[in-house]
Amino acid sequence: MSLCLQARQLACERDDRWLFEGLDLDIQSGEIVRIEGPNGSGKTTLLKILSGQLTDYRGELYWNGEPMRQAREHFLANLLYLGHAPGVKAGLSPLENLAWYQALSGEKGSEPAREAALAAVGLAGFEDVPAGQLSAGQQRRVALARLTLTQRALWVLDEPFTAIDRQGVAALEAQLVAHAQSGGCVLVTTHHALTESPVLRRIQLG
Amino acid sequence: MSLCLQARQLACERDDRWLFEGLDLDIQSGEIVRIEGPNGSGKTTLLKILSGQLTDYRGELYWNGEPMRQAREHFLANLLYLGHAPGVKAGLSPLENLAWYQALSGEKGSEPAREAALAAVGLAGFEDVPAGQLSAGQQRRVALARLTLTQRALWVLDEPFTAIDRQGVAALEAQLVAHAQSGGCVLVTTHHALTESPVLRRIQLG
Amino acid sequence: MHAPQGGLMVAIKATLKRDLTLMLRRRGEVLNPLVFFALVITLFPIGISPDPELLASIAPGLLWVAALLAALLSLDSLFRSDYDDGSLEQLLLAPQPLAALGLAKVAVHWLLTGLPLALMAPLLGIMLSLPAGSYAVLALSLALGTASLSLIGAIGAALTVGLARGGVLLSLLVLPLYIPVLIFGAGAVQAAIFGEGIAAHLAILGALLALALMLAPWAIAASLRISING
Amino acid sequence: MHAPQGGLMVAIKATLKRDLTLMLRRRGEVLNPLVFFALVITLFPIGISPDPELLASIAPGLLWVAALLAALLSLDSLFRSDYDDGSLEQLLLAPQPLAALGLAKVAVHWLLTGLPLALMAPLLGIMLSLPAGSYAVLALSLALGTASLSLIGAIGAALTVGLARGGVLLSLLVLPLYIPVLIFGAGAVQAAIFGEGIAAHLAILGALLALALMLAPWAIAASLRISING
Amino acid sequence: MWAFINKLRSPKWFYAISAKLQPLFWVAATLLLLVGTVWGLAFAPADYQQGNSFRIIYVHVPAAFLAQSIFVSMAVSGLVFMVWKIKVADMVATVMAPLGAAMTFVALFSGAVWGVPTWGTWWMWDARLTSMLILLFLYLGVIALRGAFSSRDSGSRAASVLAMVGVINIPIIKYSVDWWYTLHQPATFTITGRAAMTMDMWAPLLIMVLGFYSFFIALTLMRTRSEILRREANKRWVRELAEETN
Amino acid sequence: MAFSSLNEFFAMGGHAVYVWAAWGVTALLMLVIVWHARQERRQLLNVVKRRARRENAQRNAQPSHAQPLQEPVNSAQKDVHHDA
Ligand code: HEM
Ligand SMILES: Nc1ncnc2c1ncn2[C@@H]1O[C@H](COP(=O)(O)OP(=O)(O)OP(=O)(O)O)[C@@H](O)[C@H]1O
Ligand SMILES: Nc1ncnc2c1ncn2[C@@H]1O[C@H](COP(=O)(O)OP(=O)(O)OP(=O)(O)O)[C@@H](O)[C@H]1O
Ligand SMILES: [Mg+2]
Ligand SMILES: [Mg+2]
Repeated sequence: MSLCLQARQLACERDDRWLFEGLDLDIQSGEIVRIEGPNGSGKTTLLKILSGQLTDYRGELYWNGEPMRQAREHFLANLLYLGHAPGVKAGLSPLENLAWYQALSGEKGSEPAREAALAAVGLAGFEDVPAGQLSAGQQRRVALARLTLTQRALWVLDEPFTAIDRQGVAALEAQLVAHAQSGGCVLVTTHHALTESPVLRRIQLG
Repeated sequence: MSLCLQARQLACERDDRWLFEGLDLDIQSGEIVRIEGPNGSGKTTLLKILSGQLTDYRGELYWNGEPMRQAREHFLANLLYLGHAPGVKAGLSPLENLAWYQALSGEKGSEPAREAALAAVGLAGFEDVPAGQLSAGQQRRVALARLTLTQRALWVLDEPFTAIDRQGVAALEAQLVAHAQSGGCVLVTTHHALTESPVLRRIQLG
Repeated sequence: MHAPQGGLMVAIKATLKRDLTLMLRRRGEVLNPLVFFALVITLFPIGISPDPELLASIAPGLLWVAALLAALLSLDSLFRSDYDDGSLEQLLLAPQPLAALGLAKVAVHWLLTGLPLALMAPLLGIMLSLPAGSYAVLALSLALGTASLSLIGAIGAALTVGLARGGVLLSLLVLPLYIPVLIFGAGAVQAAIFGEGIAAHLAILGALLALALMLAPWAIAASLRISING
Repeated sequence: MHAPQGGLMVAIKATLKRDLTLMLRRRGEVLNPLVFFALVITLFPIGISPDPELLASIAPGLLWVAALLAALLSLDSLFRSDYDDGSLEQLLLAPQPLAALGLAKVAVHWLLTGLPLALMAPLLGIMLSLPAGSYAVLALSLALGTASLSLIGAIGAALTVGLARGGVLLSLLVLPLYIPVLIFGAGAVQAAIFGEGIAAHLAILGALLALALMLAPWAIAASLRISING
Repeated sequence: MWAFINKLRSPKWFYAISAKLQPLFWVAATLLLLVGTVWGLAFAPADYQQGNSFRIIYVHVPAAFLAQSIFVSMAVSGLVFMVWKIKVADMVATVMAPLGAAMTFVALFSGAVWGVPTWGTWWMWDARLTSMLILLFLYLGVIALRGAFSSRDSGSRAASVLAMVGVINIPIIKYSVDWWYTLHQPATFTITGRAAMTMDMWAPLLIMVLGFYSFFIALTLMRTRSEILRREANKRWVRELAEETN
Repeated sequence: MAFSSLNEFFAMGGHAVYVWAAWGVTALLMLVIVWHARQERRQLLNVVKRRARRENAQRNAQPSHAQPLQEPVNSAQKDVHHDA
């Protein structure tokens, strides 16, 4: 599999201030691209634009060479986005949360697969606790279990390490590298120091 | 100034599971106490108990030797708590947010002091923007400005480094050390690696 | 690399199941609109007058207005909790037509709000001495009408979901649009009381529902996209 | 080391100012309950009948119930946004009596909801052909009554603030407590229409308000503490 | 046609062209309103039934027409904005809404005042009155919704959706309200069912209607220009313009 | 002329209150609308001018490149925006 997300002359203005202007981006299979910049430099805004949630920008987006407008459906089928809010329903158990996410992409999935994914993020034993009663970090881990569970090529992750403990951070980092090496690609923002790796590329904002 | 927060035989149960049991704590002037533990080990719960927000626990709390019940008012006058939610009103500007917090402790404060505190956390120029339009990190910085602005001895901070960029983390860490060295004390949870310091003490949960 | 998959039915079914589970897990939620309905209906005799004749003459209108308000108030939470915890973002980024998923959510809302209201209304009708012979029509008109109300109201809910205090603004947006449904719904009950034909009223209620079913899902999808945008 | 400071007046003033600023900054917010009031009043003639005589006979009750609902619905947001963004936690940890700060918030709520509702009611009275001579009493009884409603309702709002969908549950908790206010409020207007004395009704409304003023702040404070514990 | 639409995309072009059109409409509005006012208030004959209270018609009817037209124009602008992403269309819709609400209020107020001498009551739940009241609420909804968003773009698109949904509903509301009224009681007063007006009464009405429409167009042009300044304040052409007018 | 004297004109055949109230409110509202539109335009032009002047000054002071603006322009705009 090979894919590529391109941005040409991207520009976004907030409050009469250009967050970025004339930004050209090429994100390819096998890469981890880290967006860097101080607070308020526009990292979240950029990720939202790239994943098609914000429309208030200038410039063009291309998915595998096609303009995003036409390729949108195909793009969404390959995208996994995790934002500041984890998207975990407090009233549902981790298992039920994952079941819904799988179904959203049109697959039924299987219970053992979901249990395995939860175990992989260290939530074995919490499968049936309502997610609202989990700690901040555990809730984010439920969301992170989707990385293991759903097969998507492009991961867009906004501060995925928030509230995750040290071992968790290390495991997640390894997972990102493995995903890139197996041909996926990752777009990530974080204020954590990431270990150097040949697949890691940085883009500086602000 | 010298103060001390003590816990004796503290225990808290959640879902038939003891988060901690028989916990004895002594927090004194001049210390930074860091609560450590993996996700879900009960750090947030402990901080909430210590700051008097949760009452569903066993054991005793003492403030300067007095039982917490009697000393509560005096305790609150010396406490600054920052939780997972920053407590920043989206509809108010950073200046207005700070003004309210100052008034809550009974002081009027002055506009230049507030502006200086905002400048100190890197928000110069954003004084009058509605806080809802700031980025995740900038909103937390508004809350952190209270550390500079209000004179409180005991700081209880739950993951204060969330969403803060690298320079910000370094500055905040220095501020915590300075506070401890000038006789205050700090109770903090974080998954960030903190630099060693003679005033830093660790308590392991879970 | 994945091509877009079918599986729309899987996604719709899962969404129906999820929303049903969430609502039923807090049994209170399902009862709340019903209790509100009953309470408002009790307020009127207290505020107006306990005279049965007077009450009977205004009962169809009161029942319909109170049911409409109960349905309206439960709408605010339709998308809000999904918005707050980030699930809505994910719903929008799902490789499925948003209009269909939105419609599934609305269907659950009607099933757990509109339908129970319609079933409960005859009971409250007794309390207001509603003349006999109109009870079935009351329930039927409410069942049909609340479906339109849920659909139209969902547009308003989608438009206001990102706003801090959507509640009352939502009422302002959708109440004017509810008026045709109210007229024909209450009209049907009154026609039944006076022994006139009710077919015309119910037919129009059906037509309104068909129109709403055709147009509302698109408006809901567009509104959700706007709200996510900020 | 700080001893507890006085400065309670500073804190109360700042809280009043903050809440006023927040509400007035979105001018819509202040208008919303008024518009809701007007809209609900419009629904009744449409649902019941446009006959002026019938409307006049039920107008006092309708106006009071609608105003009560408008005040009720605006209550849900009283503490909710503070809860969501963590300010409520901070309010509870302030070295000031919570009851006083809570009272300040309720005062702002009444000033921007109850009072405008009372002032607007006579206009809607005209539309319902409310008999002349009762307009002043309508406004006065609403002004007095909504103050009690805000105080009582704030207890419910404080109890439900931690729950995901407080809206309808809040109504359920609070409406039964509203009934005495409704009885004497609507009663005052009806007494004015029939030319009876209104002093007794208004005196009782005043007594209810005094009672609420004495007890509600403590109940609000206790409820907030429970919700935060949650 | 396409060339025209593309030109519309440029606020600068609109700013320039509206500068030329605007005075025309202001002059027309002033003249028409003056002539209509003098003729309607002083020269038109009194109505044989209603006497001089009939002169309210000269503000009532133009305002009622305008109130409805503006909502339709607003929905059309919203559609143009959503489909072709023409920002000027949204600016036009933005500035039209308050004027529409004001005209609805004028129609309601003048009608209510007129009701006292003719019907003996300020208000009755007549079909046309009720649907006018609902129109006012629709306007308020659009204005409130636009203001409630912190991002201008989202507010614009939300208001456009609501205006379009509302405009579909206006005929439905009108139809249902008519139906409802005739359901319960025969029409006691029909507004239209009166003897045809004489020319002397009718001509000033036509002039007033035209005057109100000119006023609407002139004001919309003027406020759209302001709105352009507001939204494009940091564009180079606006800055140059500011330096020129210095 | 439908009236024979000015007094008669003002009296409107007994309907003075109604006619003048309806016309008066309409006229007043339209005047306020026009006044507000002019006020708005003047204020916006001022904002634009002030901003241009300030930027010129800045450009002259440090010719390298103009600072992004964080000016009260925003709040001023918001205020104007919701009037009317
Ligand atoms: C609050 C009260 C009133 C409201 C809201 C109202 C509303 C309206 C509306 C919306 C129209 C325009 C109809 C159209 O577009 O075809 C209209 C026209 C008219 N109204 Fe009123 N009206 C009110 C009271 C009155 C009264 C009291 C009279 C006089 C008896 C009156 C006389 C007329 C006449 C003569 C027309 C023009 C005839 C026509 O074009 O159909 N209205 N009114
Ligand atoms: N409201 C609640 N009801 C029941 N159980 C709860 C509740 N809140 C937390 N818990 C449980 O208490 C445990 C500790 O939660 P807490 O939030 O204190 O963890 P934490 O150490 O702060 O974790 P993190 O590093 O993820 O923030 C969790 O396992 C959670 O399941
Ligand atoms: N809804 C909004 N309306 C107006 N301005 C906004 C909005 N959201 C963000 N901004 C502005 O855009 C800028 C960038 O915000 P963004 O959230 O993209 O920053 P970030 O790089 O993700 O920062 P952080 O590291 O703090 O998460 C901020 O300065 C903020 O003021
Ligand atoms: Mg961010
Ligand atoms: Mg925690």
